[in-house]
Parts: sequence; structure tokens; C-alpha cells
Amino acid sequence: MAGLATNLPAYLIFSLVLFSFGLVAALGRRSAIGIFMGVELMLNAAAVNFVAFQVLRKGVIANDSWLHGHIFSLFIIILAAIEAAVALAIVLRTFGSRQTIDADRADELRG
Amino acid sequence: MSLAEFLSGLNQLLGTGIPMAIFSVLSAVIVILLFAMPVGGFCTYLERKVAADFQERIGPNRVGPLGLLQFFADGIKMFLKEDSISKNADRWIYNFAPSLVLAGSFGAFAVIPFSAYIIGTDLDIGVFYAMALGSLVSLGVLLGAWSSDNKWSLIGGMRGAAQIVSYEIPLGLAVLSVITISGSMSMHQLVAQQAWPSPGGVGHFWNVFHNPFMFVNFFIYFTAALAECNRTPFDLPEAESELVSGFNTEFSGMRFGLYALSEFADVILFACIASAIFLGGWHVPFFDLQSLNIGLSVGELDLSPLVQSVLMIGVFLFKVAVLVFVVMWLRWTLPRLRVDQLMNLCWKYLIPISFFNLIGAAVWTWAFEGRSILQLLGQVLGVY
Amino acid sequence: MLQEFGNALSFVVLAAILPPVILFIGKFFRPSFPHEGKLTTYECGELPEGSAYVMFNNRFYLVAIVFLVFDVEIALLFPVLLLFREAIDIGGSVAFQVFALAFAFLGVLFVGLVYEWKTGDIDWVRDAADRRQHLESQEKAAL
Amino acid sequence: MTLVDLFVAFCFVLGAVAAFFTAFHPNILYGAISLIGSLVAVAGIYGALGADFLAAAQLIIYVGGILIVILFAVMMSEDIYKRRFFEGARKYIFPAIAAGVIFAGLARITLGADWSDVTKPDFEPTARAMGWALVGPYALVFQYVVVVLLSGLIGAVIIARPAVKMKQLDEEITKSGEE
Repeated sequence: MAGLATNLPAYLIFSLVLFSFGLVAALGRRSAIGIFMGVELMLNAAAVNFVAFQVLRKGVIANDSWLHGHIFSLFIIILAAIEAAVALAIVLRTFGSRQTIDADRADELRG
Repeated sequence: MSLAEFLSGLNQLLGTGIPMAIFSVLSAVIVILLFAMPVGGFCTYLERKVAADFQERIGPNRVGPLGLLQFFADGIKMFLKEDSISKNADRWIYNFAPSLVLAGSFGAFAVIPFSAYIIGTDLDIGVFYAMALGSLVSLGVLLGAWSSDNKWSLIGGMRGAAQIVSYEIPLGLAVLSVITISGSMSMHQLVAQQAWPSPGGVGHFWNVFHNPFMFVNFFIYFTAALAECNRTPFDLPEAESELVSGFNTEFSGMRFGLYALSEFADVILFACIASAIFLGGWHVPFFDLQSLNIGLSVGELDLSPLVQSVLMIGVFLFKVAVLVFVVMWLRWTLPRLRVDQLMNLCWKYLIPISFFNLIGAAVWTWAFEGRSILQLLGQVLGVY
Repeated sequence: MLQEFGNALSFVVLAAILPPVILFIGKFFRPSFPHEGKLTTYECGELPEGSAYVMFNNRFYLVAIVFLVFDVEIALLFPVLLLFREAIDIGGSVAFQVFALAFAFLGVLFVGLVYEWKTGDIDWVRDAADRRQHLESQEKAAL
Repeated sequence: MTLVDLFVAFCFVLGAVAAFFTAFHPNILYGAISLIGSLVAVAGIYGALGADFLAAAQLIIYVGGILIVILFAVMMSEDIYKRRFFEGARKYIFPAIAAGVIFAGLARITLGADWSDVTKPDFEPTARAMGWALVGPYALVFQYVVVVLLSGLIGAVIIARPAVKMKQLDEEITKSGEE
């Protein structure tokens, strides 16, 4: 437990746990929002990895004074936000026409 | 210098070996329990007194001298009233929502700069951190309303969340223009740069008078802050006439007291942030408080910073009091907006105006290398 | 720097545990007579029927979507505009670069806002019937 | 055992437990509520790693934006209290196995590697450095992201537009076409 804050494998294992729960949620959940929440968890797991490597492995990347890890995870957060906007729009539209958002039932190809 | 370092500095003098963590919790207790909550409670009394003055009646004067202890009596009454949770309310979220709301509104008191020497904690992302915690409040309102399984509170909660959420954008753009001008996010730096302009100094006087765009931005910030705390022209979520006091219909006793306290804490918080980043925090026109020097000193400890700090806190709290009074004044003058007027005001007026103000402020700082009108005037008149 | 975060964290933690503590302490002092009438949700006296989870038309969601995009825009603009003052002191070309970058960003999203405005999506019209009447009034105004 | 280690350990446990409930809780709303827990835990970890701007950005965008959208969607779409039963554990079997295999494989790799050259984090404010990075090497990405933002905004609004409005807009287009 000592030195947990600067122990890189601990962060990797945590992000791996987050990723696997996200995967289970994405594959197992029936409703579209459940799938979307799983995807959010997976994105968060990746972002944690980027920041952990940037902070705890300084001097390995070429000129790492540019905080590449932080920028990557910032863009992950932003693209997850845009994805959330479009996902809500799709959920809205499927709910409008089909009264439910169970992913299994949305199987017709028509509009 | 953060409050915790100030306390631990005091501790080194007394020699007791208390670790630093205790002091950060102590600083939190001092700012929240001894400043935010009492002043929040006192505001309820003040609001009723001010309202009484506007309507030429006396207002509460039974409890204690001039009714000063009224808020204390209200607090005890709410503490002792029964807290009935309705049968099919969602117990878990029902209890979780108030702590989200309170964490959002009281947590942001950490970055308020009371004086040059006293600040809860001088985060490098001070203003951004305050906005981040502000977004927790909208979540708490939504969850609290949704979990009490009452049609009115649900509609009130949805409206409240939509209103708080959409007014965060003009708020953010106004704060952005302040950051464009002063080039730093930490509250201490933001206020330190608003000193009275002196030849060598870095101050460019209050941000409100920095340039015309900033003047308009202050009013946009104030309007958005009013909408953020559901205050008067925008108090749609708790509209008594339509929604039976909106999202807190189902809350009784102390739970309702907590929501009311967090609403007042929001008002004080936005008044503090507005007076810090727009009205120059502890700075006084024509005179720099930090250069005030009183000869007396106890032992080797020079007392003048202490006296300066007290004066600065007084100036800062005076500005906060003026802003809070204006908020209360608005409550008894302006009618309530309809939902579509409220949303149109935000999306069609406040956001475009704050867009152009941001561009204007940036062009101004670029053209005059960050100097304010006052500094330019000083140069024209050859003062410095 | 971590000490600063520690102070900020202690503020948030204290504020978060305040409500449960107060409500728990109050439990011993508060009367508690759960009576059938008292426990049903408040409906101005009548018996509540149907659950509260009624659906809404989607103007709330349009606001949430547009807010999300503009909130992201503000979060991205914070670090860039933070440097503006510093870039001015460094020199004209750097300042121009930061200015052009930030306000191209702002301009593109302002186009999005204008699009919303023109197609009437951020009009807070209550529901389909009002929307048709809203559109007819626009046409009359246009003639 | 400094306080930071304690805090990071608490964030790990909070994040893992919240992610577990997000995946497995029968009621979708409690899944969304526990998603708040894991997002706040990740924000705490960013703070412990010294990425202060990221922690605040995570709070503003995720907790203040995406979760509001998710909660609106959840509240609108299904009547949570009708279905209290567990939606059949059968459908969780395959994903759980797949995730378990991936977890075991990657965990073995990470624990196998030698993390000797881990450096001490030097805690400097990151907001200004990220700003210079966004203006410097990432300037193109910065502009690209805004185009993605715009397309996402317009796309989402077009999809979410109520059907009745689409008919009006189509009529307007056809009418203007005839003139």
C-alpha cells in the first residue's frame, strides 16, 4: 500500500478493472443507454492510462514537456461529450418511433 | 497563502505539533461552518427584513433584539420538524441528492479570496474549479426532484436543471473574458491584478472598469448568476404559484432547510466570485491597502499585515453585502419570467452578446497591451 | 501543490457529509408519526394517481444537447485564452496565433448557434400544436 | 502511508465498486447514479496525479454535462419502477467471460513488466502548459475538434428534431423549390 500514489501498475490495474466493467456493461446491457454507459467507462479507463503514463514516466517520450498524455485524455473527454449528444439524439428518435430503447427490439432496417 | 498555512504558521509560534492535515480540515470548518452557514442563515432574516422595508411593514422583530435571532429560531424549528419521506420515494437517491447540492455550493467557498493573506486554498485553477463544483448543483437538483416521485417536483426539477444548465454558458463566457484580460486562473492572481494603477505596479484597477466590454460582461455574469441560483426574475423551478414550490415540494423539515441554505450559499458564493473577479476583491480605489503601515508590533511580530488583512476582509465583505442586497432588491421589483422568455433570453441574447464581448475584450487587451482605460487616461494626462 | 488539493478536498468532503450528519442527528429529536395520508405524495389534497414518471416533449433534450456542446467549447477555450495575456507580452506573432486559433474556434461554434436559431430549434415552443401556430405566426410576420 | 496514498486507494475502491454497479445493477437509473461515483473517482485520481485542469474539466464535462444528458434520457425513456426483476443473468454470461479473459491477459502482462524506471511526479500547474500544447503542436487537432463539435451539434439536433417539425421544414424546402 505504501507509495500507491506513484505506483504505475496500480493505475493500470484500476483502469483495466474500469475497462472490463465497461465492456460487460456495453455487451450485456439491454437498453441503449446502458450500452452508452459502458462505452463511457471504457473511455474513462483509457484516459486514466494516458495521464498515469504522462505523470509517472517523465523523460521517456521525446520532448514530453508538451504534456501529451493530458492533451490526449482531454480530447477523449471532449469526444465522449459529443458522442453523448448524438447518442441522446438517437435514443430520443428511437424512443419517439418505437416506445422503447431495448437494443434487441430495434432490429428493423427501415427508418 | 492559504488559510491552512496561516493556521500552521500560528501553530509553529505556539509550538504544538499538530500535523498540517488537521489545519486544512480546520480551515474548511472555519470557512464553511463559521462563515458560509451563519451568513447564509442570516440572509434569510435579512431578506425578510428587506422585503418588509420595501412593503413598508416591520418584518420579524420578535425573536431577540430587532429580530436578529429569527434565523436561529427558524433553524431550530426546521431541525425539530418531522422529516416524512413519501412511501414510493426513492430512498437512496432522496438522501444522496442534498449532499450533492451542498457539496457543490459549499465546496466552492475554498477558492474565495477574503484578503491578500487569507484564502481557503489558492488553487492554480481557482475560477475553473468553482465552475466545476457549480455543475454538481444542477445534478443534485435533478436527482432530488426525480426521486421524490411527485409530478410537481419532477417538472420543477427538470425546469430547474434545464435553466441552471443553460445559464452556465454565459457564466463561463463571462469568466473567460476575465481570464483573457488577466492571464491567470488563480483567484489570488485575479484579484492582485486589480489594484489601483501605480507607475511601477501591475494593477489596472477593477476589471469592471477595465474596458467597456468588461462592463457589459459583469452584468451578463450577474444575470447568469441570478439564474444559476434560481433567484427572482428566474425563480421558475420554485415558482410558488405554478409548481407548488417546485422541486422541493416533497421536502419537509431539515431537508427543506438544507436546500434553502444551499440556495442562499449559492447567492453568497456568486456574490463573492463576482466581487472578487469583477469588483476588485479587497482593493480600494485611490489607495493600496497593502502599503498601509502601522508602527506597532507585538514582540517581533509586526501587526500591520494583521490590521491590513482585517481591513481587506471588511472591504471585500462590504462589496459582497452590496451585491447580495441588490439580489434581494430584485426579488421585490421584477416579475417572474415565463419559461420560453427565460430560455430565449439565455440562448438568443446572453450567449451572442457574451460571444462578442469576449472577442471585444481580447481585441482591447491586444491593442492596448492589457492596459485599462484608467491606465491609458493616466498616460494621456502624463501622471505616469 | 498537493497540499492545495488537500485543502480543497477537505472543503468538499466537509460539505458533502454535512447533510447526512445533520439529518442523522436530527433523527433523535424529530417526531416521527408515519401516517398513511402523510406518506402519499402531495397532490393538493387529492389522491395521487399514476406515477410521476410521465414523459416530456423533447425541448428539454435539445437544450441538454446544445448545452453539452457549448460547455465543451468553454472547457477547451479556458487553457488557450489563459495564455493570451502572456502571448501579448511575448510578441505580436505569438499573440496573433493564439488570437486567431481561439476565435476561429469560437466563430465556428457561433455558426452552430446561428443554425440553431434559424431553424427554430432553440425556440422554447411548448409542443406540436404550438409549434405549428408558432411557424404560422412567423410566416405572417414574413409576408 | 501518506494521505495521498490513502486517497488514491479510496478512489480505486470507489471507482471499481461504482463501475461494478453500473454494469450489473438491474435498474438502469441506479446504473447511471453509480456512474457518477466512478466519474468522480477518476476525477479524484487526476487530482492525485497532479492533473488539476483535467480533474476540473472531467467534473464540468462529464458530471455536469454528460450525466445530465444520460439522466434526461433515462428518465424519459423507460418507466423504471415497472420492471424490478433482474433482466435475466443469461445475457451477462458471454460478456463476463470475454471481459474476464481480457482482464486476466492484460493484467498478467502489466504485472509481468518491470516498472523500475517510474519517475517521481513533479507537481506543477498544468493548465498553462496544456494551453501552450494546444496552441503549439496540437493547433491542427484543436481546430479539427471544433469542426467535429459543430458537426456533432448539428447532427444531434437534426436527429432529435420532432417529426412534426421535419414535415414543416420539408414543405418549406419544396415550396421554396417551386417558386
